[in-house]
Amino acid sequence: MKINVLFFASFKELLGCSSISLDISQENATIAGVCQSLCSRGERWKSVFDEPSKTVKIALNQEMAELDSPLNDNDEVAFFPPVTGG
Amino acid sequence: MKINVLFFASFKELLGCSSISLDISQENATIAGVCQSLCSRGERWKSVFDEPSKTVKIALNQEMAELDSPLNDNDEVAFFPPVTGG
Amino acid sequence: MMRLLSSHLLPGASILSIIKKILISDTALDLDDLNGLIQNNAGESGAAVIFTGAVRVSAEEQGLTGMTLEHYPGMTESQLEIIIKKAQAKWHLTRVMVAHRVGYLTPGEPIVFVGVASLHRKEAFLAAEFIMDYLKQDATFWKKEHYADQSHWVEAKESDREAVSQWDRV
Amino acid sequence: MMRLLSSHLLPGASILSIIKKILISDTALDLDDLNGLIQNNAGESGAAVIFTGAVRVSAEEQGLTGMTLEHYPGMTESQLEIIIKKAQAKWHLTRVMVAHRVGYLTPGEPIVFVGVASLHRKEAFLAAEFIMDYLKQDATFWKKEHYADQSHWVEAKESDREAVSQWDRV
Repeated sequence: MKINVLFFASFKELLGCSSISLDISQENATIAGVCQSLCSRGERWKSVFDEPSKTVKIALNQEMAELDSPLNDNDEVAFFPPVTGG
Repeated sequence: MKINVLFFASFKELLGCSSISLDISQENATIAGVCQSLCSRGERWKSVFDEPSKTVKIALNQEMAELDSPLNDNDEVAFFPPVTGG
Repeated sequence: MMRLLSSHLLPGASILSIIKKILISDTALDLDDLNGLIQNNAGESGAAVIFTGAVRVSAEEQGLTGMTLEHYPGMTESQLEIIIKKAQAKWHLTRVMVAHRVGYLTPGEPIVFVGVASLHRKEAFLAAEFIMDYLKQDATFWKKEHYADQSHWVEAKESDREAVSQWDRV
Repeated sequence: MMRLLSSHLLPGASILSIIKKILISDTALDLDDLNGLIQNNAGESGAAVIFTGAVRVSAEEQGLTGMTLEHYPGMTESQLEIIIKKAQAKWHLTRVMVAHRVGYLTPGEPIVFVGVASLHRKEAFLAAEFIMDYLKQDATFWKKEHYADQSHWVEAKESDREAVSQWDRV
């Protein structure tokens, strides 16, 4: 299934990437599966997505989500640091 | 001694008077003495100043004061209801 | 006639210059001017909180045609000075502006403006609310409400006395 | 470009028409306009509280040349909607306006505007502070500070998490 992945703020800068389209197999269809897939892209990616810490915030279809949240085709997953607006 | 007495808001209206200059004897030189003197001016005055209730607020020289506050020549005494600004 | 009763800009403090103003006015409060004094602070403050109270016409005041605000000239200003000093002793405030209307007001017109600027938002919120609560209890203003067929002086509210007693805990 | 994301005026409620607006803007916030929307309420509200946060240059930020604000379009707006709804469930608010800058800002420029109008001042103070606290924790904005020789992303503050946890008690 196709998952659209977004990166914001320091993650976008660190990874040099603001969005990416991933193909995820049915058995890997959780946010943890997305993280695993991202790790294969290199050391920088691994530093963020291999056992992501509490400072990696996750949204699924624009609502806050967890590593074990299940995914459906065409879902939007976003990774970002804790927010600092206002 | 000469005491300048001011009335505000509902008191000013009830008494039909915004300020009055009183001559107070040395032995009557407290705010209670002023109240006593004011009572002699008629029934309406008596209704306010004969045993003034908690809703009669008193200021002496523009600071909050009590019935037993002592007075000096040329002091300014004000009587008013609880404030309702803002 | 707008009378500025106290205004001082400490020249020594370049970033944290303290501006403090009290205004009692018998003409309409110019909210744009007052807002600007607190909000346009050139980055020295970061946080600003403004309270405005206006002549209200809700269910309770149906048919209100206007309001007269009376005050005790001299005492009002010194009471407001004391309130602002108390707030400044509790929180670091870079700007404070308190303005209050007197005279005849129509529904919707602003009665009171309390604006504070500070480095941090919590201080700004607390200080603005503190100043309003004490103004309601201590500043020598009185309101008279006018309706088509009658007028009456507004009575002081118990809730306003309770609001002030909360601050003992802060 | 100023985008008004939601704005509804309920026609049934003649006195207590509810106005609610969210604005994310990549150009300067027009504070006069925003203030007016909350403060000029024709007597329907009585009390209004406005918070503004600006790019600060105090001791901590000496040498700051500017700031970049990034956000997550779509999610930001829905998070703000949720926050405003939570506030409206707690307090009776007649007007709510939340505006936030994105893009490049210079010192002194406003970043955020939160304005609420209500019948009573306590509700207005609580609601404005509540919305600011939750905006700080939940709205998907990120700040990057620029200095002459370096730039860095601002780190989230523990104090902002604590601010939100207080509201469980209200």
